[in-house]
Amino acid sequence: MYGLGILNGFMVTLKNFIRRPFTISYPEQRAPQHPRFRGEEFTWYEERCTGCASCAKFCPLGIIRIVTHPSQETPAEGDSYAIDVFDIDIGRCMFCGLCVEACPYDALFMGSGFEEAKYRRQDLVISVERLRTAEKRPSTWYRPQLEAQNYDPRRGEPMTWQGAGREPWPYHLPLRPTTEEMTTDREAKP
Amino acid sequence: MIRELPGEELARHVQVACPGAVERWEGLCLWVKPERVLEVCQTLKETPGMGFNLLNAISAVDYVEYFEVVYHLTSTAHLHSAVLKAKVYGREEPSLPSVVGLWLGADFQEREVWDLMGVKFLGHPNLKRILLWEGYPGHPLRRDYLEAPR
Amino acid sequence: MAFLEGNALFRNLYCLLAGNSGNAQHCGRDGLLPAGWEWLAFALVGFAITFLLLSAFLLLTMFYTYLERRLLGRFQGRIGPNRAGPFGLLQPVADAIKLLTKESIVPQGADWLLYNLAPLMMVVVMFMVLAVIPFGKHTFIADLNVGVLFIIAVTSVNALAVFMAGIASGNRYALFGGMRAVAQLISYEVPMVLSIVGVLLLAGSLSLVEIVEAQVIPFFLLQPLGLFIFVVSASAEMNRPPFDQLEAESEIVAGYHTEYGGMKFGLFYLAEYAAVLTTSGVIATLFLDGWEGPLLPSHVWFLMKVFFLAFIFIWVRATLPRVRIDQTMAFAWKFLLPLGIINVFMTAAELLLFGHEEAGGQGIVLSTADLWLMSVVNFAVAVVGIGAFSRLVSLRTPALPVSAPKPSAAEVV
Amino acid sequence: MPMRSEPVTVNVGPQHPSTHGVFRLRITFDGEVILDAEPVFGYLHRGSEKLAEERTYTQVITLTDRLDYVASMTNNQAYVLACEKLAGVQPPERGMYLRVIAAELQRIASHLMATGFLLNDLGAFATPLMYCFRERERILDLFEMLCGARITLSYMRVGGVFQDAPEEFWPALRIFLGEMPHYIDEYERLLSENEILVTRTKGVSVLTVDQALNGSVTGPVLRATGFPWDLRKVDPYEVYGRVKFDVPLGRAGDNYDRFKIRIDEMRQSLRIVEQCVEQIEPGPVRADVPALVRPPVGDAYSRIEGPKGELGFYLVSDGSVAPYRFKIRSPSFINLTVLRDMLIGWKLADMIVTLGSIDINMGEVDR
Repeated sequence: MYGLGILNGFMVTLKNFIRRPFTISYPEQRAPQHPRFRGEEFTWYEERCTGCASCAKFCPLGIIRIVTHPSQETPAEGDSYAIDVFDIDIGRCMFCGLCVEACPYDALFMGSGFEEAKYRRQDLVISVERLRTAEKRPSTWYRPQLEAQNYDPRRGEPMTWQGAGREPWPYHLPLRPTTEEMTTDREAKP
Repeated sequence: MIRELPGEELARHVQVACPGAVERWEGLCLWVKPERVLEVCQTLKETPGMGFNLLNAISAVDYVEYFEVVYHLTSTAHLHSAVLKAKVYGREEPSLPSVVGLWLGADFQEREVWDLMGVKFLGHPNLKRILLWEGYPGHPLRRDYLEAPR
Repeated sequence: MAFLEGNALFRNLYCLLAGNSGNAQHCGRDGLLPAGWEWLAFALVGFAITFLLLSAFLLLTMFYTYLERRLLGRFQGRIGPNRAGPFGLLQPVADAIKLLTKESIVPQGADWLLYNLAPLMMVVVMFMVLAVIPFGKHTFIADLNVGVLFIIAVTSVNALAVFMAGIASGNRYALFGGMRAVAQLISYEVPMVLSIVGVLLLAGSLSLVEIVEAQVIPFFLLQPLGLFIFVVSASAEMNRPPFDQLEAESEIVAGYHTEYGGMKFGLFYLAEYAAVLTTSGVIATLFLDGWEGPLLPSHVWFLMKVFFLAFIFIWVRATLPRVRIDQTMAFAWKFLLPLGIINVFMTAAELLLFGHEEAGGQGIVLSTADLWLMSVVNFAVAVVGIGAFSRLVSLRTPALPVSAPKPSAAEVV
Repeated sequence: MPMRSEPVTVNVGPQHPSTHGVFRLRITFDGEVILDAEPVFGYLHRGSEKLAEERTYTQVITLTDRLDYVASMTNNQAYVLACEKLAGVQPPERGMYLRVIAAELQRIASHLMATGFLLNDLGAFATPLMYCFRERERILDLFEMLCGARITLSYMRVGGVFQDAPEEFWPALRIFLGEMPHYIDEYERLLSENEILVTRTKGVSVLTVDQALNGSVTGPVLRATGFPWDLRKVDPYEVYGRVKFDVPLGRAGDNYDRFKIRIDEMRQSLRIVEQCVEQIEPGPVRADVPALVRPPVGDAYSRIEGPKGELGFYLVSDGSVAPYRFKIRSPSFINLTVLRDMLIGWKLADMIVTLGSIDINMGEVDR
């Protein structure tokens, strides 16, 4: 019978009219987010970072800029480099996560947030200070040890550097001298 | 399973119909003389037993001293594929005959190769730039693009 | 002032001002104005009533734009606008403010006069229709004795306004819209008028008030085919999907109003949505027994009917894909027109068969039993007619044989 | 008196609501009838092929995400297959199964987009589009579980996938597999019987088998002409040889067939995913490949059946960490070759539908 196809269509739309809408009102309601979600702000553990700049080398866009200096006069094995600059330009970042994949010491993690809109492009550069002070809520992307703990960055507690690592790395010690002390030391030396 | 025809077998067929067109073969590739590409393609398309009716891709590779234009062909009837290559020498006016007459699918691909690599296809009905605009300086996929005078 | 007789609203206000003077003796008390100033009372009251109705209608239209967007959202599984005000009710206000604060741009190459006139014309036409629609018992601006004719005549101007907008914009998409407007709007006038003829035959009057009063049983029962044709051609007239050729978004960007921005676009938008309400009002009046209904006040009944019809229009919009322009035209001329003629002839024949002259000589009258019989017959004919014609008429058209120019050989070869 | 008339040339696009991105068609109209059509591309040209020449083989994966950005998984798959062919790497079983599952889910998502936008082009006011997006969102949720991203996935690596699927992926996938057929039924009820759609699309812009093959057309557009050519069947890569599925075929090669075939292919993709879920075994997901892949000198052309057609990558290696030449055989681009022949003689409204039925993606056309 002619016209039945159209009537069928009307029934389908009516059915969907009665159904609950599948969209949500964003700021009030939030879609569930998987812990693996590769978010915008990066999580970085200075204690685990040796300053090897693998992340910078693996970045397809070259947006990570790292400047280091030896943390001691005569670095022994296992001594990490002190980080002066660790800039991530998330204005150009595409969140592929290759930097996280490249990090051999599990020091860099993807973040879990996504509300990092800024008015100016230069504000989008994550500086080392911000990386240091930011709350550590790492994404579990490419970090099976976090997934094994069932860590959810959106709900769980901030992750400490001891908890985030894949194995207890003997050289990873908490930085006893703070960065300010170290910089003042270095400036005082010559 | 699509069988990848070795270059030797291809060369056997091609040499019968167009003697002297084959330069050499190695592995799965067959190198032919650039000026006889159209002839060879016609042979490959129309010889019974070959029947390459689907042109998968035309690519061009810049090896600086020459350009290599690569034709990937497939026969949907005999389920085999072939790789045909032609070395085109010259940086200024590298050219080889167009195969648009055989496969319409070569139309945009040859235009793309001309646009980005600067290899001319003689006999193409509408050889204009396709991705870049007319008057764009140079051909950006060439290895010496940044050094080349524009 | 005879045509004000049934208009309660008007009469009460008029009496308040003019009172028992001159030839209007039915007020029963003195008015505020001295004798001899009835013309002022008439003018003031007329203006006041028109203003009141127009404002109410504008508010209603604003609410309707909100409703349409909201309901479309629900049909599509979305929420719809819910940000401005409670439940997003102030969304139309926000839209209006946005449109009003935008710069009024006239594109270069546009015909200034026509370009600016077209949106006004659209809106004025929509409001003129309101003059004759009875919104409730004794509530209307004017009970014209040629009301239906008036509506048909006034809405025809629509085509001109759209064409003006299309041709004056100096844009090729707008030109396409204008071209389509002329073709489509004029074509669909014909089946629309034919579908009303059946109602007129039954009611024996062109006045909308009398048509409502003549509906012993609602005319949609007696005129199913007429209702179908009217709804379809009316949705084509006000370019609602599936016949929204004039502004087909996926094809010609926005059609005739591609180049319009700011409040000029706002007027088109207003007219488009107001058209849905006025058309629903006309359909409710002609086919759904107007304001009549049990228990509830007449205005509520009328509004309920209007919004029910508007809901149907929104539903159609949410469901159907667009018909191609040539198929739209073929649908009008090959499908609706013959059906409309069948409807007219059938109604006339039934009136001849069932009708009998009343003693007073007021025309043909049918008994209620006959009406129900007629209803059954007409429904059967409608189903058979639509089914048969959809089999007979093919809307598909093949590609035109075009000898395309070959691309010229490039110079580089 | 004969009326004077002359053809009108209109630039449809690059800013047009339904040219699927920044595509431009220069069309000569006689009234509403198309006399000539010339596609103009390049508005989204980013030089991916050039960019790849200075990136390592792993970094290029992020470039492939952005080719056909509604089908990143299949792009990844085609690229890593080419890399593996070049480098002679055999990915582990579980990795291949995960790739196939991801690629088939992506095919469903891509076909949903194609169907939705085709119907949007038909003027169905976004309703089917929204329904299609509703299901696509669920696939994207699954992808978020797999790899943390929704669109630009970068899921696959040379020699497998970067990481195993999380625990909660499998139940979610099963729920999706259970519900999706009902949703597909719903689209069919909503539209495929709809008389308006049938009138609009049946017999319109017919493409014959010869035309299609001659124009190197592949994918659903070729199969809609009735030619059984599906690389998953004729040249099974990865684990497609171990799963059972049918290749849906059209009959007439018109717009309706191209619309219908995508809906049928979604069902087949669901079948493939179901079988893969049954067959998959625990194990490693990534072969032991160094982070900087250095394939031997040589070249390789690898192709897969992408959602839009034969997606091929031609890689030339000079033994370094970056490809010497990275050539994309993009189906959207090559399928457009026949567009002109399909459009001429039809009307403006058909043009939009035909373009939608070819299902192009400008990221892939312009690269």
